[in-house]
Amino acid sequence: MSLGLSWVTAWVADTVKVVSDNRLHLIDLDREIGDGDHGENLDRGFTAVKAKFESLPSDSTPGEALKLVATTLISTVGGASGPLLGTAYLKGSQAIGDQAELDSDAVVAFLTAARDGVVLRGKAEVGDKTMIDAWTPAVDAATAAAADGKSPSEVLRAASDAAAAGAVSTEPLVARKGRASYLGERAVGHRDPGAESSSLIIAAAADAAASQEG
Amino acid sequence: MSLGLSWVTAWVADTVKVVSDNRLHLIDLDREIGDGDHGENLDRGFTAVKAKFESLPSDSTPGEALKLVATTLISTVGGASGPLLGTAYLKGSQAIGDQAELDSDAVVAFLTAARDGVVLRGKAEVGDKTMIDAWTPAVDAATAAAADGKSPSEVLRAASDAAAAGAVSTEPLVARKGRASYLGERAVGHRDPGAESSSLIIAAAADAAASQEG
Amino acid sequence: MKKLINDPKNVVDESVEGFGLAHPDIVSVTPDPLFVARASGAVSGKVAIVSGGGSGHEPLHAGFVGVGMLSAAVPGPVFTSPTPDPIVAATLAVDGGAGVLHIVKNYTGDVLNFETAADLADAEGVRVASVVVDDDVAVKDSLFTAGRRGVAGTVFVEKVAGAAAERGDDLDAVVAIATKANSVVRTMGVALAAGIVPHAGEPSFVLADDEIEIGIGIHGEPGRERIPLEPADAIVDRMLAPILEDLPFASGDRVLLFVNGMGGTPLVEQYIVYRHAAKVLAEKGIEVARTLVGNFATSLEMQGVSITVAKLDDELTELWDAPVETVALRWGR
Amino acid sequence: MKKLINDPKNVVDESVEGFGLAHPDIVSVTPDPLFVARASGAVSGKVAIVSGGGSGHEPLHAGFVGVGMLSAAVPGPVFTSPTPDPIVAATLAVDGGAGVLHIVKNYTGDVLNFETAADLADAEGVRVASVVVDDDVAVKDSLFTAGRRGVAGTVFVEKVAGAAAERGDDLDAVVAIATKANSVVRTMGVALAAGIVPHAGEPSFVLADDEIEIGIGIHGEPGRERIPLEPADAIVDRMLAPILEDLPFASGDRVLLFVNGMGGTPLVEQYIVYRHAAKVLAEKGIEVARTLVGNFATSLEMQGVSITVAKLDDELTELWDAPVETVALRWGR
Ligand SMILES: Nc1ncnc2c1ncn2[C@@H]1O[C@H](COP(=O)(O)OP(=O)(O)O)[C@@H](O)[C@H]1O
Ligand SMILES: Nc1ncnc2c1ncn2[C@@H]1O[C@H](COP(=O)(O)OP(=O)(O)O)[C@@H](O)[C@H]1O
Ligand SMILES: [Mg+2]
Ligand SMILES: [Mg+2]
Ligand SMILES: [Mg+2]
Ligand SMILES: [Mg+2]
Repeated sequence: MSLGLSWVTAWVADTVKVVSDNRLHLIDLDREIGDGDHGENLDRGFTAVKAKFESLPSDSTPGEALKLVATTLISTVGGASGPLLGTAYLKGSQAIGDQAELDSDAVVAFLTAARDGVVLRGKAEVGDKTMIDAWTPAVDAATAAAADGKSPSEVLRAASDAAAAGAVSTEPLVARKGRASYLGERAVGHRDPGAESSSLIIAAAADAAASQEG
Repeated sequence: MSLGLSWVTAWVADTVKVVSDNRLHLIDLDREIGDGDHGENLDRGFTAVKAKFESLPSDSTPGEALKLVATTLISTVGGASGPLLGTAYLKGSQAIGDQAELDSDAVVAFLTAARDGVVLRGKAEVGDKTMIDAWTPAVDAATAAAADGKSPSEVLRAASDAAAAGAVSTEPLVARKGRASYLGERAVGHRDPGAESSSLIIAAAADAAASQEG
Repeated sequence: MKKLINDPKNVVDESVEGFGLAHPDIVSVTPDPLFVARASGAVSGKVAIVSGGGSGHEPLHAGFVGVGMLSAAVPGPVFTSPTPDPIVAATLAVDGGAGVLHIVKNYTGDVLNFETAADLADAEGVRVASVVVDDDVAVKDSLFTAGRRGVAGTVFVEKVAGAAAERGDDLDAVVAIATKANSVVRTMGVALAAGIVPHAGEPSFVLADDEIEIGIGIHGEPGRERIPLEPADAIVDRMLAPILEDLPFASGDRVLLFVNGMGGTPLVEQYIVYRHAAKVLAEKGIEVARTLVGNFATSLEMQGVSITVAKLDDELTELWDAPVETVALRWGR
Repeated sequence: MKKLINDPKNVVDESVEGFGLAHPDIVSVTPDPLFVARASGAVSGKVAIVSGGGSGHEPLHAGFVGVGMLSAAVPGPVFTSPTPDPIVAATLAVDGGAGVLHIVKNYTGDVLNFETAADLADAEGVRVASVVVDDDVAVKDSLFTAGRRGVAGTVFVEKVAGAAAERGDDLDAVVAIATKANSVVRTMGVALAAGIVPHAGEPSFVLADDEIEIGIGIHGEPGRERIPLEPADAIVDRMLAPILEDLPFASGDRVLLFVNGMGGTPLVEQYIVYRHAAKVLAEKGIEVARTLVGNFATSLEMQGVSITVAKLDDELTELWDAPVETVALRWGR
């Protein structure tokens, strides 16, 4: 089965909840190697997205809905993560065009374009201790799953598992991008807050897709 | 007997010593109801006077010598006490003119003009909790002693005793002049540092006169 | 105490030396006796204006030396009046033959040393007049005190007197302007934390974490009352009330509203204070015609602000607006 | 935490509102989305310049809005980059048809939000160029960091770029000037005590009574090294060495020497720092041709200073000297 607008709205609702539930957790992670505002920033952003979605036209395409997420994050989050995540949603939404239903290839196209958008803006590579350490494994796993003929929901679950592992993988790293890069060796031993939040967001996408199937 | 230049130089030497010995005592008094610099100010001033006196011409009149004290205090002490004490010496020196030897009347004239100089500058009255509370009783006692036909040395001893009592008399007062006046009731119970130092200086004058006789 | 200084006893000399090195186009520093004069020297035929006092209030007064404001400033030791010698030297150096006005903040030490200096300069044939600034409404002006202190309002008096001298007013006229300016200016200060005098090494007073001191001067002297910390708007209300009652200021008045940082309070907070003060005045029908916000009469790194309100007439407005070219105030040129 | 504020979350809005109320002759404030533009509005045919970033660095940037410098400033939350919306709004508001230069301090958040804003403004048909300032020699510029931070040198870049725009340079020429200015300016900071972010309520870092942090930025980020307190002259030596080596500056160079207070350090100390810095440069044969001393790029009430040295050629000198009329810098008019 494919994923339509109802998946997007479910994803957004799940994300609002998971970000709010993890607000303090993300703040704590950011306090250790950044400036302690990441949870606050995302919570502010997704609260704004939730409000925007209340007046989303019911005949919107998934792409239109995801573009609304993009523009809202960009105009409310600020800091480094706002433009990065906003660009992810923006480029992802452009990649799926006006399709009303997304198949596995469309899901992969979305994730790939989203990741490429973050790289375009932030120039980070895997291993730089950023959200890319969650996104790139997610894209790779999704691509492989789609090539194996998996359903959109299975593709997102594969992405989500890989993103979670990717977030954990940032712990031993020295940061080469963002505020944490000024810390040098002192960043070692701490999980990157942006990788953690991206992993939570991708997990929410998988959860929402699973609930669509059930 | 009368008092000449050697009395002035002895007085200055005694004052230098007594001010230096009481530097911390005066600082403590000023810390309680002022800004804690009175001992420092006077010590700086009389140290400078001492240096100036090393090149005092030996044919100076007492008036010339006392004028040198005045100008040196004025140009080195600063704060409130510098111009006040400096003016005291200045007006006192003018009152005795070019007399080579000072009799009891000249001593009274010196003290009176000195006190008037402080009043001229500072506008304080007895009871305002200032150095005037030492000077005015000293002048009154000296005037009475001279009228009784006492020697210059006896006149200064009377002045000194009265000044000491005057300094003590400031303790229960609320201040109406100087920095301590901002404290209102909080100044009660503390001796005025300027009254204390003036009493010490007048005592040094009496001691120097006594040593001249001996 | 952590400070960017070398030997505490050289703080003033070194700082003023640095000031002279930094601004040779505007000022020249004479090291002994220490004073700061305009780089251009005495101006023949114009009244000169000299101010000074203890150091630690920068940019007051050296930062106001320059065309259109002070002719010279005499910095004493930190929070201690200078002796008459440097005041006399400055007075003689800047006299242009039309006499010299001393602008003196009302503290016993300052008043006495300037008075003595005036006598001495007078003896040298320079005509000297003095105006004592006492704008601080926190101190009761009565027989029971040394009178109101001179605080941030001094900046206003120095600016308008300087402009009057610049346009060629004679000494009596400049005195009249300075006197009028002092008569229409009122100030009230608040401290959140005291500064530290370098040679003392300890704060002049200690406030608890939730205490502020209302009615503070610029030497860390005790204020009117110590109260619990309140929102900025409430503090501003407390400060403005005695100012407005005092003159009194009334609906229809045009004023200068001057929020002065004490040194350690960021501009962000000063503008929050300004915002509410401006609103209160507007509600009362008092028109804010001119504005000054920033660190102008400081108390080392004291945290706090003062609010100054000065009633403007056409002449004072014109003199405030006149060109000025000093390190700390500069406009019109 | 004691601060003259009302609700911590209204600090920026109220402060900028106060700023607008205080200086209506120079700036106008648009509250939502929040930006500060010149009172005179867009200037037809001239390049406009927009800067911005987190608040808490006042007078940077709003204090530099005015003729001869910035066209608009966009203040974010304290120490947090603004989102693109107000940057776009400011960009569209000040565009006079000749394009807009964004001057951005090098922090990931600032760079990204300005980049996004530039794209969006571009989509609205406004030509936007960006110059990123990265003058802080304390951070290693390498593959292993987000690159040098933009700190006090930003004031220099904004001033000369503003002057270039004012004289009518086209967008490419203004970009070239700003790029050149950034390439010749170097800064190093020291902190004695951190400031307190209003919504955090605690200092960003804590230094012991005898410790200072060398190489600090303007957000209370960690510096290069934490060392025991030393005399001011020794600290200045430590700060100047990496600056002078870096460009490198050499005998015969003419420079701007800019001592910047971080907010909580009195001018007395800033001039003690200036004095020694000037002497060191003189000894090395480097001529201090221009000077700036004061609180220009602050970090709330952080105690500390930064030293900035910029190598001047004739053109940069002329642009530095050009008239400017902003709240924080004003000369020549
Ligand atoms: N150049 C970059 N590329 C990708 N991600 C980045 C980059 N710079 C920072 N990030 C991500 O942004 C996160 C921090 O976001 P946030 O705290 O909201 O912003 P800020 O650092 O401005 O306070 C980091 O944990 C990191 O994952
Ligand atoms: N108006 C005045 N008349 C007489 N004496 C005064 C007056 N004002 C202050 N004093 C004296 O000066 C003393 C303080 O001197 P000092 O501490 O040296 O100066 P400052 O108060 O400027 O620090 C006071 O204790 C008081 O005796
Ligand atoms: Mg952060
Ligand atoms: Mg004293
Ligand atoms: Mg004193
Ligand atoms: Mg941040």
